Amino acid sequence: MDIKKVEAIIEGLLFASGDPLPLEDICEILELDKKTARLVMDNMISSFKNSNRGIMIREINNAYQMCTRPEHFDFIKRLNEPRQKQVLSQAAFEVLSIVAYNQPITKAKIEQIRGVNSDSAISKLLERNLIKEAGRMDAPGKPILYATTEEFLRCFGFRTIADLPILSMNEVITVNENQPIE
Amino acid sequence: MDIKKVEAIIEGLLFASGDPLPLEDICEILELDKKTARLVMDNMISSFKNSNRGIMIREINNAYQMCTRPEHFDFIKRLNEPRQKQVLSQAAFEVLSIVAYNQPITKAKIEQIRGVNSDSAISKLLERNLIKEAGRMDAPGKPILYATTEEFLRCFGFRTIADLPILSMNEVITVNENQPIE
Amino acid sequence: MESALTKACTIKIQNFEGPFDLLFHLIEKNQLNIYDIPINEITDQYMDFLFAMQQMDLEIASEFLVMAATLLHIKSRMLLPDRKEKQEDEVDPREELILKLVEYKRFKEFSEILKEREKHWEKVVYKLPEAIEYDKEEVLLELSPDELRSVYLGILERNEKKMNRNVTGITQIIQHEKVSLKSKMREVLRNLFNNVFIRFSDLFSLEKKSRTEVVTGFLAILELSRMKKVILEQSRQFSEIIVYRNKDSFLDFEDEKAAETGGK
Repeated sequence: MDIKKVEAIIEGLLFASGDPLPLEDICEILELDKKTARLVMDNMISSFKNSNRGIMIREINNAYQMCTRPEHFDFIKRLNEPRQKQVLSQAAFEVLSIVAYNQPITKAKIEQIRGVNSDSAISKLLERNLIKEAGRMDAPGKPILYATTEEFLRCFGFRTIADLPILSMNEVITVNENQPIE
Repeated sequence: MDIKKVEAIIEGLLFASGDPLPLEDICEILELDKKTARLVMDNMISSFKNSNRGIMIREINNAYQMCTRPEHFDFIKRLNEPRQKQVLSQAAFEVLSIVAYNQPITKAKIEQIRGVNSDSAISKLLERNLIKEAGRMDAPGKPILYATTEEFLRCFGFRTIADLPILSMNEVITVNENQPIE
Repeated sequence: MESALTKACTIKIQNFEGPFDLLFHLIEKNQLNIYDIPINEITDQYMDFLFAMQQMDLEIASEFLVMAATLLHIKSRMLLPDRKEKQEDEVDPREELILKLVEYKRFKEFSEILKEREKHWEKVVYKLPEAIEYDKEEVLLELSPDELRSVYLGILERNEKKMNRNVTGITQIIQHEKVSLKSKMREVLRNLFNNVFIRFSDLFSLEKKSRTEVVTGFLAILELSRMKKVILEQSRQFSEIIVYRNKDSFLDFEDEKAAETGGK
């Protein structure tokens, strides 16, 4: 088998494999010795690179994988770009701020502060992993407590919860669990 | 952007997409007009073919998809688990042929042409996504109409339905849906 | 009854897709011209086949029996003695059957083409789409920590205002507010008369107005925008809504308004 054909078959193998393909597998499928296979692979890697193609071959731990070129990522990422930008609703954002400053907090308390039912906002935030369940409160009905997640910290660029902007003292209104719900 | 770069980006796009990538998407991502994009694609298809590479580009219904070359299948299939091949029955092939040339078509009409009940063949084809329901006929009982799918084009290597071989003229009989069903 | 044909066919008996398939097989086997089928011969062979099936205790599908009846019917019509006296343009009794057979043949042949094509194309392998991760958070990141703070303070302020009102004036259980869309539209326009643009929160915010008024105010700017009296702009989520007056049609409304108030 001439080298051109070997290269073509390897190209097909890497494409079909998707995952990194170990050198041993290439040797076995094409009945090549390791040394030859490695030479062929080195040659393919550089010829893919030099011909400025849209696909490149990378070696990872004695295995080979095809991938797109990093410099084309701005185009590639537009492939299945979500058309609808996912944004937080005003309600979700409000709930998030309440949880952030009062964690851990129950749903009843959140709703008391906002004055409206907040089921869907809470489930949206849970779904987006911005808040999480953080145990239960030792009170009748054992209500679930919510707290912010690491994802929350990451999204807002906080290192810890202590990084939350401080509310000036006269703005702090103590939230009281026993206050009647309007 | 020069043509080399456009081709490289398209190569990356097709690789990352996996599924057939519509011409419109290529136009949008690369800001090309349709005519230019089609020229580029035609050129890429033939240059992939001529350079005896291990990957080829297929056109299916105005979309483009990368795949391995059929002649390398003996090597490719050694990669992983053999694909379970679901063999189509003779009946299914006959129904498929009839649907291909007469779409959209009702079950009654298919059975009239074949002379036998075709329930199981039709449901097999639906299951394999080779035919699909394509609305209902404006006739008593509103019978379901069937048409072929993109999967059909893909499995049998047609670019569009217009690629179906023309049947010799003296044998062509117009199928008339309004003709009484025996 | 046992003929050579019967013997030959019994082996394949179950392979026929239907009566057309069987007839087609007989035509090919005997190398007959499909457009001029010797109906006697073909009917006999067809019947032989059915008898053979019967002898083997195979269930004969009703479609095969219907075809048998059709063949026998055609055969009898072909045998009618007065046939020659009929006009030339009389339809050949075989015609309908032949047309159907030809049509069936066409698709049967195409089936073979499909089989060949499938054999070729099932040898290509595709690749799964790349899972490209998009940071949905990218959008979120635009919301700065300060916004988190201001949203929270907004809620607290709102609550404080409500609480104060509740404490000082529990004179009625439900306060029915009369807020008309028209009056809010006028309020917006009145303010735009002296300013090129206004901020929505300058006119309507929960700190200054009731919830009903804010909602109605919002509806008012939407309505004015629809009427092309104003142009709305909001740079991103939760940010200030800027209301510009639309130079081209702004004054018309004043005319309308004048006419309207004049009429009252």
